[in-house]
Formats: sequence, C-alpha cells, structure tokens
Amino acid sequence: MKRIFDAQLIGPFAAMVIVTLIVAMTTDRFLNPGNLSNLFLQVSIVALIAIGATVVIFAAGIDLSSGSMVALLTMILAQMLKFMGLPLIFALPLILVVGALLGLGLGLITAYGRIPSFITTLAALIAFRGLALTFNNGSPIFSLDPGLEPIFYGKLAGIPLPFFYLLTFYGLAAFTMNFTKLGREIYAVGGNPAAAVLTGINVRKVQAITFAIAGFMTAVGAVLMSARLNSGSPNYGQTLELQAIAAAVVGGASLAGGRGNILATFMGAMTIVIVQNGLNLNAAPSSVQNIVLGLIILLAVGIDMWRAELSSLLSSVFGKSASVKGG
Amino acid sequence: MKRIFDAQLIGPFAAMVIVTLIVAMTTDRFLNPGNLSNLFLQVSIVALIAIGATVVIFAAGIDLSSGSMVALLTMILAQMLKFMGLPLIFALPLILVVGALLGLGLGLITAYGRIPSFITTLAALIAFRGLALTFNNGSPIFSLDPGLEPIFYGKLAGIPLPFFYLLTFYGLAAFTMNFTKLGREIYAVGGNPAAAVLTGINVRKVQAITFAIAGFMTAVGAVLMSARLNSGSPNYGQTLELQAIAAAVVGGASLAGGRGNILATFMGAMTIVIVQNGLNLNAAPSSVQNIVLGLIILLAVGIDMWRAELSSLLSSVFGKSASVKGG
Amino acid sequence: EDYPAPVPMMDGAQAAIDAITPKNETFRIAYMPPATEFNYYIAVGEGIKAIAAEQGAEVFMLAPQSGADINGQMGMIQDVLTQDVDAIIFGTHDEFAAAPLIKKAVDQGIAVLMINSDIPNFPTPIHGVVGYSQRNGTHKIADWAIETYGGEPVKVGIIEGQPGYHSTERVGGFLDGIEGNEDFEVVVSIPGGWNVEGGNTAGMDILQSHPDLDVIFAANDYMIIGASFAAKALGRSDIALLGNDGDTSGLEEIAAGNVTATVNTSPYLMGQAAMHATLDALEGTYPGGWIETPTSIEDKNGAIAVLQEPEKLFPLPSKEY
Amino acid sequence: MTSDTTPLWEFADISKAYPGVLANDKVCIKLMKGSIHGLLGENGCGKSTMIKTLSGVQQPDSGRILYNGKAVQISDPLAARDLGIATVFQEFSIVPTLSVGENIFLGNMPRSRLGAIDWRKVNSESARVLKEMDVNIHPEAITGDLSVGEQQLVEIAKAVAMDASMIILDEPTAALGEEEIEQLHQLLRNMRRRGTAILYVSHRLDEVERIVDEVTILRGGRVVSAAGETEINVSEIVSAMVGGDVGEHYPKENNATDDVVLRASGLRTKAGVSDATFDLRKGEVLGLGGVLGSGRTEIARALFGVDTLTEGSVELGGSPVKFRNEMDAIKAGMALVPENRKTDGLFFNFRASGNITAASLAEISKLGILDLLTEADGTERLIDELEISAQAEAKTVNFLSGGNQQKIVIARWLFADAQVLILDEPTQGIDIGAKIAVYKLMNTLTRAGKSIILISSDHDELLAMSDRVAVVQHGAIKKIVAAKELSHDDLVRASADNIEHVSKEQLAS
Ligand SMILES: Nc1ncnc2c1ncn2[C@@H]1O[C@H](COP(=O)(O)OP(=O)(O)OP(=O)(O)O)[C@@H](O)[C@H]1O
Ligand SMILES: Nc1ncnc2c1ncn2[C@@H]1O[C@H](COP(=O)(O)OP(=O)(O)OP(=O)(O)O)[C@@H](O)[C@H]1O
Ligand SMILES: [Mg+2]
Ligand SMILES: [Mg+2]
Repeated sequence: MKRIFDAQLIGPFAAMVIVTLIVAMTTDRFLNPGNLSNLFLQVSIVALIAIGATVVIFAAGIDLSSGSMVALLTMILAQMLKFMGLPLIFALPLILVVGALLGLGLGLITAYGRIPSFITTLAALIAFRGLALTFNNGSPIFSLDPGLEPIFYGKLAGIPLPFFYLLTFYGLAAFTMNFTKLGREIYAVGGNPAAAVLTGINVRKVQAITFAIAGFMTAVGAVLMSARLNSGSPNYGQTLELQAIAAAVVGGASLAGGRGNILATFMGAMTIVIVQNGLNLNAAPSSVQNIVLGLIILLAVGIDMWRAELSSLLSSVFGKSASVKGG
Repeated sequence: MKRIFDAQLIGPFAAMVIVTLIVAMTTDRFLNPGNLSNLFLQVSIVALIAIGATVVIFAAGIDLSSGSMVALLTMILAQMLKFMGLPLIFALPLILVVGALLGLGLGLITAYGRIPSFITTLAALIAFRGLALTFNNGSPIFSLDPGLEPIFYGKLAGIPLPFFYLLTFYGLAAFTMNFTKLGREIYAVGGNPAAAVLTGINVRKVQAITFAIAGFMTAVGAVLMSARLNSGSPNYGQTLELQAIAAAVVGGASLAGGRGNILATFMGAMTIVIVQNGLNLNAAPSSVQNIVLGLIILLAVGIDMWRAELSSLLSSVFGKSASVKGG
Repeated sequence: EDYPAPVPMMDGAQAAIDAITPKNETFRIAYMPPATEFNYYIAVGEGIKAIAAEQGAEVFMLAPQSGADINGQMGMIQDVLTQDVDAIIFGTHDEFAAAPLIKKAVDQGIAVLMINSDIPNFPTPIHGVVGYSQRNGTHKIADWAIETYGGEPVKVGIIEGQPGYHSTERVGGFLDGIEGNEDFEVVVSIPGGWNVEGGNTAGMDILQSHPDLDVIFAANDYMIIGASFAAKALGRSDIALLGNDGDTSGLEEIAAGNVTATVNTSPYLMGQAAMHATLDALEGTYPGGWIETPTSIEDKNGAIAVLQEPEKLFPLPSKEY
Repeated sequence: MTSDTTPLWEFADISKAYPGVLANDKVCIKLMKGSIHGLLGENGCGKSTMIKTLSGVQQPDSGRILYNGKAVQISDPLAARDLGIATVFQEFSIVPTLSVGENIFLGNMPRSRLGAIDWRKVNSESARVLKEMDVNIHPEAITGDLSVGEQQLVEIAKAVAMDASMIILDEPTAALGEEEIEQLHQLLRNMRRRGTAILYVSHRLDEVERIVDEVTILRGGRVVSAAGETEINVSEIVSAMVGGDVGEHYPKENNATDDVVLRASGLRTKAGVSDATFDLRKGEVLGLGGVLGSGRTEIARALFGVDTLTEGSVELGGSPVKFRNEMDAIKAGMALVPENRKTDGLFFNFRASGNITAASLAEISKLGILDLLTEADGTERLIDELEISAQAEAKTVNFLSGGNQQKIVIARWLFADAQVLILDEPTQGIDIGAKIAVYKLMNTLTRAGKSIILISSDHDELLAMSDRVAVVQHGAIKKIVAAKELSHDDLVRASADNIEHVSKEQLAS
C-alpha cells in the first residue's frame, strides 16, 4: 500500500485541503452534509473520465477526444434506448464496449500509424461531434428510460451512488498502475519508449490499450451524463476533455509521461470541483469561475515545477540550514 | 528565394491542388470569381492567427489560447471604441500591442516559469474567456465604429483587403523565418533546446518572443473578427485555436518543433477552407463538415508520417529500384 | 395588475402553491438562466432585479457561460439546492435534464418558476411559467412577411439555433405561418449556433449556395445580425432579414436598417412579470399557471418607437432615438 | 549433442538493409561458451545493426541463426530473453522515471501468485545483483537522478540480472571511467569462467585488447577479418578496421606558450565543484583527469557559466570575468563541446551550415538579417578543411556518422573563433580514424594560439594529447603535473588516492 499512497500524493492532498479550508471560510453553507455529498455527484463525471485521461498521459500521450466522445456516446445510448428499444441492461454494457472500441481505434491509429496523439485525438474531437450530429438530425433525444436517472441520482445506505463508482474505478486504476505488469509497462512507455521497445515491451500495444482504457472511462462518464440529464445531445461534454486533463495536471501528472499517481488525479478533480462549488455558493459569475480555474491550473503546475526552489525558500525563511540535500 | 520555396511546400501544395480539383468537379459555383474572392475572406482570420500558432510550434511550443484571446481582444476593442470613445486610429494599434503583451505574458510564464506551454495556454484558454466576460456584463457589444467594417469587407483594385493582409504578414513571416537571426534561433530552440543553450542562444527569450508573435497575430485576427461582425463578444473565436493548429499541422509543421515552412501553413489553412467551402456549396450538413475536417487532419499528418513508406510503395509499384537513396 | 392573468397549466403539471415554505425573512431568490452568453437573459435578469430592489428581496444570478453546457447548469442547480433559497427562477435548454433537480426543489418547498418558455406541461410539476408563446411570435412574423412580400415568389432561407425546444418552436412557428402560401418556399435551412459568428458563417454559406434567396429568417437576433454582415459583404441589400427576441442590439440594428424586422418579446418586461409572480407565489397569492407576455413585430419604425422608451429596455440603447 | 566445438550461437550470412544502406552484408559470427568475442569496426560499419538483429529488436533480411547447432528465430526481445540472450544497448535503454530496481527487472517483474507485482522481491533481488557487481546504488533510487556512469551500470545490471547464457554489450564503457571499466572487466571474466558467451563492442581499443579472446572486424557492413584472423593488439586491429595504416595514433604537437589565458582560483559551485584552481596558457592543452563522477564536467560547467560560482574567481586574458550564463561565456570567447553530442550538441533539424553557425548568428547578421552568403562560404571552407563528409550540407546532420557529427560540433567553435575550448569527452563513441582527425583538429587549434581544456576518461588519450594534466577529486583540483611526467598507472593512482580521506574531510566541512 506504501506504493499507492506515496509522496506524490502529498502536494495534491495539501492543495485540496487548503482549498477546502478557504472555501469553508468564505461560506458556512459549504460544510453541511447535503453539500458534501453533493460534491461527489459534481466531481463524478469529470473524475471518472480523468482516470482515462491520466492513464494516457502516463504513457506520454494526450486525449483531446473525450468531450466529443461523450456527446457521441450519449447519442448512441439514447438511440439504443429510445428508438431501438434496447433494455437498459443490454444497452449499458454495449455502450461501454463501444466507448472502449472507439478509444482503441484512436489508440491503434496513434500507435501503429505513428501519428502524435495530439493530432489523432484533435481530429477525433472534431469528427466525433460531427458523428454525434448525424443521429436524430442533430437534435437532442430526451427522456430516455426511467431506469437511467437512478444510476446517477440513486443512493445506497444514504451515500450517493457516484461515490461507489469513484471508489471502484479509482481502486481498480490504482491497483493496475502499481501492481500489474500493464501498469508498469504504461509508466515505462511514458518514461522512455525507445528503452521500452528494447526491453521487449510491446510499446504500440500498450499505447493502444491506454486509449482503449480512456475510451472505456469516457463511456462510463457518458452513461453518468445520460443518467444525470436523462437525455443524449450532440452538445454535451464540451471542454470536458480539458477539465479531465486539468484534473490530471492539477494532480501532478507530468505531460512528458512516465510519472504521476492516479489517486492524485482524483484529488486534482476534487480541488477543482470544491473551488467551483465554493464559487457557486458565493454566486460568483461565470467570468470569475473561468479566471479562477485558469489560475488554479497554472498555480498547481507552477508549484510542482518550482518545488525545489520553494522548499529551499521555505527552509531559508524558517532558518534551517541552506545546505539540505538537494533532490 | 530557394530557401523560402523549398521541398517542404510540395506536399501541402499538392494537397491544396487536389482538394481544389475535387471541389471544382462537384460544383460549378466554386470557380466563379465571387466565390474565389470570398475564399480569401473566409480563410483570412484563421490563416493570420495560424502564423502565430505555427511560429510557436516551430519553437516546440503549442498555443491553445488564441480562440479565447480573440474573444477578450474583441471585447477590449469594443470597449475602447464604444464606451471610451477612442478613435479607430488609436484603438487599432493599441489592441495589437495588448495582444502582443498578453502573448508575451504567456511566453514569459512558459519560458521563465518552466511550465509546459500546453498548460500555460490551457489555463489562458479558460481564463481569457472569463476575462472577456467581465466586460459589459458578458454581453456582446454591437455597432462599434463605421470605420471598422471596411477593414474586413473593403476592396483595393477589386481585390478584398484581407488578401493584402495575408500577403503582408505571410511575406514578413517567411522572411523572418528564413532570413533573420530570430527565425534561425526559433528553429534552433525547437530543434534542440539544450544545444541552443550551449551555443549561447537565449532560449527563454526566444520562446517568449514566439508567444508574443502569436499574441500579436491573434490581435490581428481579433481586429478582423471585430470588423467582420462589427462587434465584440465573449463568445467569439471558439475552437479557433484548434483550427489554427490544424492549419499548421495540415501544412506539415511538426509538433516536435524545429521543422516546417511557414508558407505551408497558409496552404494548410487554404486546404481546410476550400473543403469547407466545397461542402457548403454542396449544402453538406455541419455533421459532415466536422467529420471531413477530422479526416483531413488525420490524412495530412498520416501522409507526412508515412512519406517514406508511401514513396517506396509507389516506386515498387512503378517498378523502380527499391534501393533508391532514402530521403 | 403587474402581469397578465395566468392560464392554467396542463393536468398534473401544476405544483401546489400552498406547499411553498419560505425560510427567510428577506426572500432569497436564485435566478438561473441557461447561459450568460445571451444578452437576452441578462435583460430578463435586470427586470427581475429591478422588482427585487423595489420590493426588498435578495436576488443572485448563477449560470454557465455557454447555453450548451447543460451539465454545468445542472451542477449549479445542485449547488443551489443545498442552500437556503426561497425561490428559483430558471430557464433551460433541456427541461428533461432539469426535471429531477426541479422536482427536488419543489419537494423542498422552494417556489419554482420557469422563464422564457410556454411549456404548459414541464416534465415535473412546477409553480409557474412566464414567457411568450414561442410559436405564436414567429408565426406572427411569418404573417407579417406574407403581408409585406407576398404576391410574388419568395425564396426563404432559415438559420436555426442549436437543436432543441427553442429552435424547434420558433422555426416551427415560422413554418406554420407560411404553410399553405404558394409564394413562399423554404429552399435551405441550416444551424447557426445561436450566436453572431455562427449566423455570419451560416448567412455567408446559404447566400453562396442559394444566391436567389429573398428572405432569411433566423431563430434569434444574434444570428440574423451575423447574417446581415454576410448580406452586406455580398452586396445583397435587397434581402429581407427577420429575427426573433427584440433585445436592444437587435432593435438598434433594425433602426439602423441593417436588419428588417424582429419579434419583440420585451425581455426586461418579462423579467419584471416573472419577479412579481414569484413574490406572489411566496406570499401564497399566485394562483399558478402560465403567464403569457406580449409580443409584437417591429420593423424600422416600430424599433425606433421601442428605442424611444429606454426605461423598458436593457441594456440601454447606445444613443438617443 | 552439444560438444565444446559447437558454438553456443552461430549467426550465418546475416544481411540487413536500411533505406539507402546495406548495413550488414552476409555477416557470420560464431560465439563460443566461455569466450569474450570482440566485434569491432569504424562508425557506421554495422555493429549495432548486427546486435539489434541478435537481440530480436529487428529481423534480418536474410541469413540463419543457430542455437546449439539448431536453427531458431529470434522474433522479438522477449524471445531473445527466453533464449538466454541479454543485451546492453548502445543507446541508453533505462527508463529515467522509474526506480533502479524496476529498471533492472523491467519487462520481467517478479510477481506473486495472484499476479500482482512483488515489490519486496524486486528490491531485494536488485540489491543482490548490484552487490554482486560491487556497485553501491540503492534499488529504490529514481534512475534519472543518477549520474551517467551510474545509469550505465544500472543498464549493465539489467543484463546481469537475467543470468543469461549469452551477454551482448554495445559500447558499455563509453560513459565509464578506468575504475569502473576494470570493475566491469572483472565481472565479465567471472561470467566467462561460468561459461557465458560474451559479445563485446567498443571503440576504446586499449581496453578491448585487455579483455577479448577473439575479434570479428566489420567494414562497410562486411566481415573483413573473422575470429582468429587478426592478432589481438591495437595496431593489428586498427589496420584491419580501416584497411590500411592510420599513422600515428596520438599526433601530438606542442604549441604551449607561457602566456596565461585563463586563470581560475578557488572555484566552488553547488553542483559539486569544491576547489578548482588552475591556469591555462596560450596554445596549451590542459587535461582534466579523474575517476567517474569526480566532477570534471562540473568544473567545465562552472567555467562556462552554466552553474553559478558560489566562491572563487575567473580571469580571462588578464581581466576578471563573471559569467552569469552561457551567453556571457561565449561572448568572451569561451566554447564548450559537451559530453553528449546527440542531446546537447547537435541540431538534427539543421544541415551542417545551421549547426556550424549556430553560435555566431549575431556575427553573421546585420540588423537581425542573416548574411547567408557568409554562412555558406564559411561552412564550405570548414567542411573542406576538416574533411567533413560531403553529404553534410546535402542533408540534415542526423544522417552523418558520429565522427563527422563531432567534427561539426567542433567546427562551430572554429567558425565562432573561440579562444578557449572545453572539450568534454570529445572522442567518446567515435572510431579510431575520427579520433585521429579530432586530435589533428586540436593541433590546428593550439597552433593558432587557442587553448583547450580536455576532459577524457581515456587515460592514454588524456596523457598523450595534454601538455599538462590536472588531477580532479571530488570537484577539487589536487595537483597539476606535466603530462610527460605522468604514466598511465600514476594517473590511476593519483586520481584514486586518498578518496576516503577526502570524503571524510568533505563531510566535516
Ligand atoms: N534505423 C536506421 N535507419 C536507416 N539507417 C540506419 C538505421 N540505423 C543505422 N543505420 C545505418 O546503418 C549503418 C550501420 O549503422 P550501425 O548503427 O549498425 O553502425 P555501428 O557500427 O554501430 O556504428 P557506431 O560505431 O557509430 O555505433 C550506418 O550507415 C547507419 O547510418
Ligand atoms: N542529474 C544528477 N542528479 C544528481 N547528481 C548528479 C547528477 N548528475 C551527476 N550527479 C553527480 O554529480 C557528480 C558528478 O557526476 P558526473 O558524472 O557528471 O561527473 P564527471 O566528472 O563529469 O564524470 P566524468 O569524470 O565521467 O566526466 C557525481 O557525484 C554525480 O553523482
Ligand atoms: Mg553502434
Ligand atoms: Mg563527465
């Protein structure tokens, strides 16, 4: 367990705590139980998609497609539920498979076509929304299935269901990254792909798999989105990919690949959501929300980059010896 | 001149010609003079912003902020013209300076803060739109100045003015990249920043300058956007940054930096606009437009990546010796 | 009276007024439009605020920037539900998405009114709806167009909004209006994304592909303003440009002769009516139902007349008329 | 069936072509158990190509591979591992972001019965291997934080951990000092005793001479001398490699004068320079000798303004200078040819001209506009004078051999007319012919009155090419001796001397 809860979590955790304290000071509505359980609902979709975004980043890729893919998948799901009359129990696994396959497709093009993932997924960002528009003449499809809403709004033992999704998927992801062959191969591919090839790691396969994982997690997010909004729409999920990447980055994942802790991404997502919640509770206009989110991303990465400088600054301020062992 | 018109232009030029031929075959409305001059209007804003995007890419950076910056700058310009009563002749240079300074700011944070430009400009993508919303309650500002529209819609000797802007700025950019110290330094920084440091190139300064150039060109684009719509709005320019990057990439610029020809970016932008125009003339729905644009990006980069394989395939098909000197 | 007499809603769509339980001495009211990107909702909000100031209630606005960001709006409603608000005045581009949260609000004893709508049967019972009939408004402008341009063949291009209720209703009203008239023919219909930039691109495209258009109708004023620049660029001063909304900038464009006419729906007045009804609902004196706010068709002269009464407008006109 | 005369591995008529080159042309090699086989040849003769084929990284175009006399296929690196082949590649194949232990077992992590990675075993097994190699590195250290030499040792540990029946080493000593090389040789001798077959590639022929049992020599992708055909001594090997006589291996000219050009006193930096005092004379080559990690590169960085001085001063041409960064140093006439030409030296997106003028852009431009004619002329002249490949200006420099690449990096400072050049391992990884070319270049420079600081882990080279040698220990210059008065053994002893004593002293300070 030491591996999972490692030093890389300290920074993002501290950030989350600080942000929580600040928000709690600005409004006494923050720390009521209703609002706290509400936070899990708020964070769930972004945080689940961010798992995939982070895994791709660990392997030194980037996934810009998830927002559009959410739109496409909600439309496909809506189509299946409303016009093809598929029961929920079949439609849900099917949409997860579709998501994983779309992701795999992007991964195969990236890995075997040797096209930078920024390009592949940029193309997909544009094309998937186009595909989403081909369903139902581009109009949203409303009121899909009575069984859908409880998937998002339901509770178990008084705890919102999304909490359990988060627990499950983050648990799985943390185990995979730290205790399985695949997880270590993903880090190796991100850290030095040339070395990974020479060590006998099937680099292209690993890259493709990360995108399949991202597609799958995006599908999970799309299901929750459909459930939350009981509809499918080609407009859903705009800039969701950026929010997911932001969560990963605020959690300290390096865009260069090979480094990072998946649980930190959850903390990154929580940090962002707590700030948004705090701003909502204070009825901040969307202008302020955007500016603050931009600053958080910058600060989080900045603090990560300047860690060495900051800590030597801190230690000199607090009178410790300046000659601490550098890292 | 050999330097400016080099072999790197052949591919993008061929792509543009092929696309033109295909579109011309599908509709006879394409090749009428009205439509052709219209193409310059259509391409101008993206193509001008793409100059900055490309220069940043040459130095191995990426600029995601230009779309939001357009929104912010149109709002500032509108504010100056409508509420502060500044004459156009002062407001225009001022807005170009503001754009360059905003870009420079991002460049300084990126270069001296050692934050990856993807992050800096992602934060700016979010924050700039927030800033744009702080003006005029977030509402668009209309009917700015009677002198504004002619800047976009005016003609000189029967040729739309944007044609001349394109000529001027692409001429300047091509000259800078090929015949000046700065241009060479930009390529050097993108090619190998570590080596650039050791040869005495001020790498951070050069990086910061590329972002200042991008900010300036974005301001030029924002002026044209304001002139085109005689208004400022916090919603303008959405996904414009992606279109600009797409133009660079379709023109063959490598996201890894150090390689590419600025004029190819213009061809990339033209290719995209011609396809969109062709689809519009054939009244294709926006779904198809998105899908086609996605595919073009993928194909353009794919063909560039697989050049070696494709040429050896072609030569083997046409029976040439397989052991041609590789390039 | 402060507002026209409400029309009862459909069976089962009316939430009980007497179940509203205000918690605060000074009423705390959330105004939650679908987006801040439209001046229109800002104008509605100003109407609401004006009455709130007059009557001593506290109002705050919370909305995502983009109208497409339904998920963001739901997040905001969720956050508001954990607070002690007494009433929510909301508008949405997706009533089915909003339904579960709106139901929760009603169950909590919050007064819930919807603005800029004419839905008599929101998916879950609410206390009131304030707005004009989307279909009637654009039907009227179609009638006006037939009266003004009929008698010879008229080719029509339509710029739709993002697909959804508002776009369907407004375009539908226009199509209803011209139906059966043999002079009017719709030759092209494409989306313009509700904004000026999208309207400009769409206008450019349809005028390129159909140079013979006589009339362009857009589902809101922003898009027709965008299209007007395209018409100007292509030298098409002869074309009739019709919009919908009547926000200040739209009216000014009509007064300036750039746009031909619009459906004036007086958002500022709509906001005032909505606030009066909300306060009444909190006092228990509102009977429930849909309040239809008036609409009118304004061409150049009409627009100038409206602009001469700036106290009924938000934002204020940029000059005196 | 296997007798002592059947090779463990036999590679017969292996051919491999890349677009435009036939890198291996019907190469045959036999590898015997318990024997160290040298594979030698000039840059680009196809050694690494052969090794990549043997390790399953790529497939040969034709040829047969026999394992214990039976034909096999090495379809990928995993197959190679299963067949008992371990390889140390020329390009670093460690993952810098992972721990040392993880790198050692990458692709083959010990796992528990449930399939989860057994981290305790990863660390204990790595510790065991490192101990066996007599290397003091912690298994949980992040590999990217180690020095280049330590990373190279981790690389070797990867191969050792596999307990392979054949081990292939492609230039394992390029980043190692004498001491580590000796340590590595000892390890290889132990393996040979246990019956391991070893294939060994190096451009440092002196150490090859010491360790190999037999050699195969390639030229232009072909075997020009099979095992047993060439005697194992440097001059025989060289003449087989280049197909003729190369003349004097160390053509040293003495151009040193008495004028002091650069004087460093008491330099100290945070990066590890603790006390460097020396002076450099006009036309002199001052060698810096020391063990791996002794801080020679760091002294160079301190002089060049890369690391800031915390103490001490530098005088250049008699007046004190203070370099805030590389740019200041270059303006003052200093030059640094870095240790790693690929990552720190060359612009692979440029042709020769772009590379050669990179440090002189201000000089060849007016008002920011480049004088391309001056650039072309200067480049042409240098390509000519330094006998750089004619291809250099036709294509980007990634297509050139290591020797030509190194000449281009040095040509950059000739073009810039630098007065003091710091050459950090200037002959690392280049073949004997190219080495001699670099030595001649050093003569040209000193003859023109320029001064050189030479950092080299090749002691023979350092002693032969320097006028004086400064011995570096723990970032401090301990003494400076005339190169003539120093023998190879003296240098080894001098640089290793008192290490324990010094480190205690350092701890106390
Ligand atoms: N991936 C590749 N694609 C094309 N050509 C290659 C490739 N790798 C090597 N070559 C070429 O094949 C030839 C043999 O290269 P190789 O790397 O095997 O030489 P080497 O003997 O290992 O040289 P060195 O001593 O410099 O390491 C050279 O001409 C080289 O340029
Ligand atoms: N990236 C790094 N992080 C931490 N310490 C480092 C790093 N690189 C080098 N060192 C340390 O700095 C010292 C000098 O290492 P380096 O190998 O650069 O020395 P050197 O004198 O250049 O070696 P050589 O004698 O082979 O040239 C060593 O103690 C090494 O452990
Ligand atoms: Mg080699
Ligand atoms: Mg060194």
